[in-house]
Amino acid sequence: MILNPWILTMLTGHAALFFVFSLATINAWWIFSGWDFTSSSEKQYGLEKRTYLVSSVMNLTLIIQMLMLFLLVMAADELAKILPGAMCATGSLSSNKYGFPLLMIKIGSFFIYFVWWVLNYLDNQLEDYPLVRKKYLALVCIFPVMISETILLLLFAVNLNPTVIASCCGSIYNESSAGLGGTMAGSSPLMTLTLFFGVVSIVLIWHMIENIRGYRPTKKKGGLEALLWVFLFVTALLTVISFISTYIYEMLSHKCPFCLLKAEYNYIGVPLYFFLFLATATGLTKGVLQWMGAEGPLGEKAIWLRRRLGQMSIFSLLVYIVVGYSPFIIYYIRTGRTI
Amino acid sequence: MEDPILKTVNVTKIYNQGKQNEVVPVRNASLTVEEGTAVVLQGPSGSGKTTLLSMIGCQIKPTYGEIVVKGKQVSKLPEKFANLHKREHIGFVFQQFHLISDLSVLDNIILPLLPSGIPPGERKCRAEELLEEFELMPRKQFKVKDLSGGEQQRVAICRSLINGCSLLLADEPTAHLDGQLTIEFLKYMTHLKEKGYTILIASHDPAVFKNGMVDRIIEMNSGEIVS
Amino acid sequence: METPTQSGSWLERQRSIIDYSLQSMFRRRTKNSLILVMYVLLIFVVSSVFFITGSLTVELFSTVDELPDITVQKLIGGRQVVIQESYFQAIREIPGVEAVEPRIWGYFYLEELQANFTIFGMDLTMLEEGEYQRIVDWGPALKKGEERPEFRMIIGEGVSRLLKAIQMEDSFLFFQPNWDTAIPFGIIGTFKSETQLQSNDLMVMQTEGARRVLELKEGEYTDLVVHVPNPEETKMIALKIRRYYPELRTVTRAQIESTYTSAFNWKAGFVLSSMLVVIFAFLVLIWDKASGLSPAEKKEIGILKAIGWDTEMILSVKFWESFIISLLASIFGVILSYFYIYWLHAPGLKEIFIGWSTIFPSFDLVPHIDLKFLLLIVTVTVIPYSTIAIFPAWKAAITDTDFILRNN
Amino acid sequence: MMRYSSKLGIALLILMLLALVAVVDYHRQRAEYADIIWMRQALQKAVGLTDLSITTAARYLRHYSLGDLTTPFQDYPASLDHFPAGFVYTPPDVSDVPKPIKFGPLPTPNEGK
Repeated sequence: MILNPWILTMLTGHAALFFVFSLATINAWWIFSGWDFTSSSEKQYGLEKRTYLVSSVMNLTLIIQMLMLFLLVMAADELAKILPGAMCATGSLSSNKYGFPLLMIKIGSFFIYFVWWVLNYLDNQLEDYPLVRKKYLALVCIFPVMISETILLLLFAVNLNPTVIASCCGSIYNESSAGLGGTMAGSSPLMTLTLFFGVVSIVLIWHMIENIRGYRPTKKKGGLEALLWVFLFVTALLTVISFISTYIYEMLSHKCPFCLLKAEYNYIGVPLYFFLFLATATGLTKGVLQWMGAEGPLGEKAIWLRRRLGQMSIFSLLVYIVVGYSPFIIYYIRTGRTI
Repeated sequence: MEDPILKTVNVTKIYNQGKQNEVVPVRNASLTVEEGTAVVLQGPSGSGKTTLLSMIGCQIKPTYGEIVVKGKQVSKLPEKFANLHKREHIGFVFQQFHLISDLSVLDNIILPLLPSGIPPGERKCRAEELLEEFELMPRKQFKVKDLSGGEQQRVAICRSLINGCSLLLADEPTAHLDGQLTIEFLKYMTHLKEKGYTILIASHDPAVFKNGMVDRIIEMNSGEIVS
Repeated sequence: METPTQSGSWLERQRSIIDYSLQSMFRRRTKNSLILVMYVLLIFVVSSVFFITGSLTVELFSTVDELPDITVQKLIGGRQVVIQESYFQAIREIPGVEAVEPRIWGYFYLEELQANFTIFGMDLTMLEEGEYQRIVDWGPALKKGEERPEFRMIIGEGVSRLLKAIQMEDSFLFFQPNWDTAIPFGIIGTFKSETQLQSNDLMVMQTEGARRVLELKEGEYTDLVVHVPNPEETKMIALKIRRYYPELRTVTRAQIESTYTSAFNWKAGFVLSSMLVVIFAFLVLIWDKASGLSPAEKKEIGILKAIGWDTEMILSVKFWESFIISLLASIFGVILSYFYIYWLHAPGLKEIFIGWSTIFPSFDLVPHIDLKFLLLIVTVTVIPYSTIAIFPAWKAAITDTDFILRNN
Repeated sequence: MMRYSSKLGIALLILMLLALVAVVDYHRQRAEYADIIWMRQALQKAVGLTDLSITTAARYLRHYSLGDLTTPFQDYPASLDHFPAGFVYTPPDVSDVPKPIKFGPLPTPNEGK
């Protein structure tokens, strides 16, 4: 099973990821424990140089992680051909108990890396590196996530067993089946849509209020905003499963968040998920920035950055909505009814 | 009174601090340079002129002390921001010129502008102005390695001036020049001083510090400023 | 948020850096072209492996819908033996089974040519009439077949080529060691070259003739084919057959499909893992080339830093260098491998993937490229490259200006 | 003089053109393929034998989806079948074969779908 090219590729890519991330973590620890801004000793100068290594390594990590996330879904889709019973990525991911946790941890770590990356960018723009110790400590704290991701990937690869019958998306994302997938699919489109658009309108209103003069950002509001975006991400996924996918496949019973990435559906899932991820990542980061005290010590740059992130998240969110709901609108115009 | 363009306070540089081979090339150097003046740092070789000049030019960081250039404390800035400041305000002519020998004269001169993202048209414009000023126009497309020593130095001066700086630092500029070229070099320096540049030259060549354009001579000996 | 010195736009800044990177790469063209060539080769080989696997899998799957739903064979003592007529009556009675067909087939090894032919017995009139006519080039020897209809056959192109060499184009003399005399079989046609991939080694003959050659008695067959109209039931019926008759084995279409996939995946994996050595060697080369900065390069970076370039700038130069090399190598390598596989038909590599044989079909690979392959290629080549290139790039970027100030 | 980035742009453009040629060729070949596929499917339907005849070196490889683990010894140990071809094919996957003797109730027909 290990000799499958997709598995090999995933392992290769992940080995690279693990290598660069470990490099970053070790250096981060050195910087964290030895940083003394007032000193002009050669040691401090050396540490300053190391910050560049960590920065460039983390840029690479973010890019690789994005690729790997995509690759995991693609690989799972391809592996479905070998696993009996599996029809698409869902089948392979659920063929052992490590698949979905792996996917979730990958999505989560993508967002974490993104937030870190933006914070790092901001910090590097400021002359006194105000976040330096915090961000490197954070990096060291992220490392266990990386380790668990590695372990999960290995377990997933080793336990892929072509003799165990997997399920296809038809059975997992089926209203009548038990489990999370079933619950997600079973939740009525009306409810998820209300939930999703409710969150979207809160986000939009929030965005407008922020632009009003006299708005006072606080730590608490920032945290709340970050949470709101996480919630939006989850509800957006719910609507993809329970509503959007039915109009892309044009089949009431076909509810799967992965099949829409396939060539058969013109890769429509690629822009859909890209903008959803971008919107969530930027929105989330904006909240975190504020929570970190953006208005206070981080100064002008942070305010500018927050505004840019805000614009980007709203824009991506709107694109996501357009991409996601146009199949429904086209279907409605063509047939004059809903599915 | 207007702030001086350059001020150093008790600048000390220690290499290999705390080790057997500890070296202190510069100790407690304090000096100020007013805008528009030409100052010579004079002293025998090994007296710490170059090191002090490099610290002022943000090439290396002092171990202790403060350096203020154009109202900005550069000695404590992280490398990136020190470089930003350097790029903007300081021109530096190295003793060995340090040109990239297989690039053309023009390409060498525009190098400092590349990180700023100035459009190529404007880059070329500025470079040609300087080439004109230093009589290098006919050599524009020559590779640097095909130029004579005097021409190379003029290219190095052009390169240091292209960022629109106001403080020009030159390290032993006449060390590789014969008498005729030294006079020519000083002619250019006088010209630059008239244009309002502040010039700081490290040199032990009498032809330089006895020249009439020099306003002040600072003498250094074994790492300390004598007068 | 424009800092005063960064007066130019972000785009122009990047473009200037790209200009500089290209210029500096061009100045070191020997070293960089070596890396580029190696890189192109690497991507070329990796993508060739993926392309050929993809195409062969598609070839195998192209006819998979026409495969029998269940094939039933009889095993005794671990060997496949002939299956008796009595079984298919019983199997037909299993609910859900639409039809059961007995098949007669086997191999014939021709020692002179060291070639294995596949012999298949069927009612040839089925091919001689109706739409199936299109798949056969009917030969002039039709009349020979008419003389002795039970000894007529249609052969594949590969067989035909081999037989031409031994002057048996119109008829072939079958002989088994225990026979007294050889039996001539009239060749009434050849399967068209389009079907070569399946028919190359086939000798399809009238049932009676096949029985004679394979020495099967009346009422004995090689195996049975079961047609099940409802795909949901296939598995269940296969299970039932095995329960009723433990001596029978069943092969369902799904099993054949998964065998196909794993056969070629296994090979791609095998080739890929042997290529890990190549990839590793390439990485060592990159490491060597990139980390051993020549004094001239080191001086150049020192100069750049001395005139106001910061570490990030040098890192961007290095980033662009590796990005440009990766981009050029990826595009060029992939295109190159496309033309190698689908225009030149993969000389050399095809043999590794499909094995070898005396009767080799000269089929053309049909392109089948999913965008996923491109992702795979990028992951397996560009990611290790950029990972390994990052450390030397950083090493270069932190070169101190001290270096040029003191060492002159 | 042209900027280096413009030269790179031109080089990329040429590569893109080459890629375009490849893409056009891809679609041309795929279109031609349709007819070939029809013929193959017809043959498959008529003859009903499985597998591609790409490896006829050994009989246990010619129909490897219908071979089994013991096939190489089918006739006698010193079989004339050629060995090296055996290297390139793994034995078929038989793990999914339903086990004939199984205790307990029969699974429902929809199991595993």
